[in-house]
Amino acid sequence: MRKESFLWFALASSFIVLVFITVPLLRMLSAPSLASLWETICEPDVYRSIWLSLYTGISAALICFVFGTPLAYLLARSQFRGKKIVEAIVDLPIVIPHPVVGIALLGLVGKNFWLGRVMQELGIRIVGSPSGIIMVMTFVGLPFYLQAAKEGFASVSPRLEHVSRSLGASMFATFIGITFPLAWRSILSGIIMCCARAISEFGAVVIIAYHPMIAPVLMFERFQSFGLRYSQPVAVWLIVVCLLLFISLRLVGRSSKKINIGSRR
Amino acid sequence: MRKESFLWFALASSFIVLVFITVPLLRMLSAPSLASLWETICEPDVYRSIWLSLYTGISAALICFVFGTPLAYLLARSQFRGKKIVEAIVDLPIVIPHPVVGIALLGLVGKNFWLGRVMQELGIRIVGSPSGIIMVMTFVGLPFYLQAAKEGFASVSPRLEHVSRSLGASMFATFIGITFPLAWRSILSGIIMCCARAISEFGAVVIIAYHPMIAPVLMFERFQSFGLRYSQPVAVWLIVVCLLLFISLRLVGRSSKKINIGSRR
Amino acid sequence: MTIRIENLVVDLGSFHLRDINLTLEPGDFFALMGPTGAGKSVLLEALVGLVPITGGDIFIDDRKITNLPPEKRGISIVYQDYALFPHLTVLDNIRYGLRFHLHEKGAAPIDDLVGRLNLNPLLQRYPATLSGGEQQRVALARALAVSPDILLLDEPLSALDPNFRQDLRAHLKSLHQASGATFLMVTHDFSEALSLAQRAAVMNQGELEQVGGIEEIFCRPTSTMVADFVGMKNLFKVEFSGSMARVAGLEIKVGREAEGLQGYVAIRPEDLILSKEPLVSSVQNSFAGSVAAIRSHGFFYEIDFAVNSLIFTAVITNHAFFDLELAVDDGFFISFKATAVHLL
Amino acid sequence: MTIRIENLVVDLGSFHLRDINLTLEPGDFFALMGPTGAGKSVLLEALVGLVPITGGDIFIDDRKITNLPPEKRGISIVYQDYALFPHLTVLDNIRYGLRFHLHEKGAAPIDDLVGRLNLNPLLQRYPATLSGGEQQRVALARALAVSPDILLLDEPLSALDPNFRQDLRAHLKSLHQASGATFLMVTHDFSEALSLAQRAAVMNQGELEQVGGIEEIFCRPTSTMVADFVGMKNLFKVEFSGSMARVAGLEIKVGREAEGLQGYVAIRPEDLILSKEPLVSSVQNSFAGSVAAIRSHGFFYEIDFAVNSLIFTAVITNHAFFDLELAVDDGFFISFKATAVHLL
Repeated sequence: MRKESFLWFALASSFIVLVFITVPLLRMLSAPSLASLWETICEPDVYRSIWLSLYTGISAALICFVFGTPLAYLLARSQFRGKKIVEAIVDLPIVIPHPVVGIALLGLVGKNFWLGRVMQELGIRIVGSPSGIIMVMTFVGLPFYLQAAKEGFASVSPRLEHVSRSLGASMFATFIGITFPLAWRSILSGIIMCCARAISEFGAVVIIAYHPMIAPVLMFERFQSFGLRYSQPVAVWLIVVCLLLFISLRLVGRSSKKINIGSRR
Repeated sequence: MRKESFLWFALASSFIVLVFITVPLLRMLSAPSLASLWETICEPDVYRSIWLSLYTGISAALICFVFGTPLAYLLARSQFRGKKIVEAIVDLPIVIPHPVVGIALLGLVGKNFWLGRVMQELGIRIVGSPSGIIMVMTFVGLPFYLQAAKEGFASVSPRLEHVSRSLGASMFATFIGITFPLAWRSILSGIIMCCARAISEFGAVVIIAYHPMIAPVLMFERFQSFGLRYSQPVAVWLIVVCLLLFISLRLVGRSSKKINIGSRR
Repeated sequence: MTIRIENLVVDLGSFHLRDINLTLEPGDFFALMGPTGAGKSVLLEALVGLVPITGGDIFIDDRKITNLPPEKRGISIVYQDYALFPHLTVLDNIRYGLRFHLHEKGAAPIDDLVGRLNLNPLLQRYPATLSGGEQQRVALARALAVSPDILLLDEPLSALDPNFRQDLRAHLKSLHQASGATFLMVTHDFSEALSLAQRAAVMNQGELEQVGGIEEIFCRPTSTMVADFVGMKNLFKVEFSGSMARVAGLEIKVGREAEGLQGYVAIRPEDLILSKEPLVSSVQNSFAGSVAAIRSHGFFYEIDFAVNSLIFTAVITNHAFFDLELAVDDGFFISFKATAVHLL
Repeated sequence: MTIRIENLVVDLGSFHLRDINLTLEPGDFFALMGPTGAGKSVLLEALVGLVPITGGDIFIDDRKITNLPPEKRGISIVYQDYALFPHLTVLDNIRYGLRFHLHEKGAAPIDDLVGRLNLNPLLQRYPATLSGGEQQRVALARALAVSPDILLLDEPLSALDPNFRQDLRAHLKSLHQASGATFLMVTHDFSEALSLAQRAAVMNQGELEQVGGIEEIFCRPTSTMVADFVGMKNLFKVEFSGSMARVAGLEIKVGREAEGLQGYVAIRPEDLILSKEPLVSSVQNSFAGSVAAIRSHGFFYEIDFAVNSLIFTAVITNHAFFDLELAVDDGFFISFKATAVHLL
């Protein structure tokens, strides 16, 4: 029957897609032996690079949270001319080729441009430093945070804010007491997505800072110098550590989540 | 007044975010002189790499379209056990560090694994070939296409499909005649996002195929060998070509869009 | 066409349709009524084939359609929200089903339908530019263009502006006569059914409570749920003795012997008369009591009136309300004819 | 507190409020009525300070609040959808406003409010676990906890199940008396206003059509729009001569001399009587005509009745409908008293 063949076709191609995504990852996770995993994590280069990845990625996500939240709120709440343009700008970092991101940021803070020279004279080092890595990561992570936070704010009814204000709360008190707690789940998802995207970045970071090495750069170097087998264990560790981080973030967010769940029963 | 200081703070940090995204890009676009731009595009290496980027990126987007559309439709329409897991799997390629993607795929099709050896004996070359690049790009682009297509399908009321079937159309005829045309705008956006993401990839591609060089790899190499100044013009050309591609895709989609606009007046 | 539903069972998680048995005769205009959540729409979707059936069978004449896909059943549906295809013109919407029916019956009478529903001026427009009433008419034309054996109507009037309702009622009646199809209409509003259907069923919690002629259901409800549904708000459990019914110390004249019944009386709120003096006669009941509550409903007031421990609900016009100068706790008399008392 | 709205003008794209002048006396229960889209909610939001005001002023007593932010106005609002804070318990919802009012008036009478609205058993629950009626009561308590000068109610009854309405009406009346605040209620339903408010205004297309006592508006509408809104469906342009009104060849007895009026008569549909024989008397009008249309509305039928070129709309009970055996095009008589004719 035609109906069935259509369904079978849909199921078959869905299966192909899922296999295509999962099998390489599973193969990679299972390739290194436990011994080589243990050996790898004991190398100072490896655990330092993973720590650097985590620390810069989290910093980038927090910067996005601090500076991006007001913009996300404005985009969710207000209508203004040029809003479409602002939204397009905010999405740009997703579509810009990664080395181009690095090249663009280096063009600004490198020594070929006055800003870079001014910073150099002030003793602020961006190129080849954790702050440079954080800057790049913030750039590529921003759209993911903004998108999630915007959706979170949009899902809070403006009437709740209106009522809060009519009860005597200022705009700021309303944001802190009503809007933010209700959007918190989406904001936390946004922080996690942003952090994940930041830690996954390679092409842009490698331009601004080959050293100190974040984990993806270390993997790349090991792959170039020693081959596939030596890069796989690092990849496994990075993925495991990221998973632990994201799960614990979700659990921390759970205490505040409970209230929301209660409210939606 | 408190109200105003809150607003000013929000506007100020929004402004900072927008400046942070736009200024590096504008600076990069304006840095190379017209002469150096012209010189650059005349180099065979450059135009070949841009052409390769375009051709592999578009191929990846089309593969996502063909194989991803049924999965997106199933995710939008049906409820089943483990749906959350499938959705999480589908998002994985966004959060996996880019070199890890390359390493994982290489682990499957490289000569260390039976699949890679079988393919080598059959004469299918993945590593260092356009097909390998397309594979990597498909992997990183899939979530973007699936997300957009899923939303597009979800926005088509199931009642329209029910009516179509009660009027005598089979499941397949309903999909072709009703669901697909109504979701077409979102699908096109998904194809464009997927293509953009594919062309922007660097870290995963460079592991599977340093040669033939896609544009981001070429930029990276020029940056490594000759410095910032020699990589900027290539970046400008890549961005310009991508912009032209996406705008023309939108225009091609316009003819079918008209109908949708008409229906939403 | 005769439609027979036999012992139909549907399980949808926590919701069930149990043992539905229903036969629609050729050319029926049948109303399926019941409160929201009774399972009316589920039964509709089971007929179209959009909901999995756990047990039982559906026949059209003697063709068993229980396991056929929706496109093979010959059952059209018109949804409450019209569900027009937004990317097609009105004409293409109406024509949509024809290409799948080319092998049958020859050319369908599209022109006749379009003319009958006054759709000629709209044919080149898109659905989003139409008013609710126009959309509804297009949806009807689309559903009838394929000459279905049965047309299902999901609350056809409820989403319409009151001004369009009369118009659509007239169209529905004329289409029903012209097409010869069996119409099955779902509604939660008894008055809608009253104005259109000849036969009806009342559904409650996934089961059919009563099936019969529309006036029969209105005048002789067989269960307390149906009595309540058709607006007999004053429903009391009584003890019959001769031509009297006793409840809460009151003796209610019911005008005839009650036998083999469940022991309920029901009185329509509009049959109750409030007055300052008792209206006593041999065929009339009249009791003293006091106003318990007053509710305004547009043209009318609904009055809760306490007699001993019974609460009667009466409906009076705004006009009578101002005349009587009603207020809560005021003492009045409530009267109703023995013939207005329905025995269950 | 006295609220004065002076020449208020609001521009919202294509929608305008024009020259609104309205004074609410201390302790008023005022109803702002009008059809959907008349601008009632916009006026409410302008009072709260959520909509930019183009011109005019708002005063509470002699305090000008036109340019104050919402939190400084002392105006509370209860929305139709309750808008409870979902992440706070009922108690925290009610207490929410208090911390911003610590410096004023001492402790607010929360306990009294909670008791009066029977909220004690609900205090630790979250809003999503409450029924509509309970949510509405919490929203009222929250709004009144800050002792506002004015309480705005946005269609307070329309989203409620009919069973809860009576309950909430009683609560509203008692709260109004206890709090001493001025209540301003918006509604599109005249009967809602009739059951709660003392004074009212009818709004239409951004302007106030009539302001006055609620019964005055009901009985003596000053414009055709208001007459239509309060249910006087039979509105005819006539020529007065003595105590008669002439229209379409009919002479209608109106019982008194008409002077200085716009030349309209209005008759409530429930004041019209349909009968098989004419009901002639010196104070009664009776005309022969035929049934033009029949519409069923729950307990009642609305009948369009043609007399010459005039269409009268009458409302009769289902009972009378079955008694008269009405059908379209049947000839009947329509009668109404001279005193039922309102002159405009």
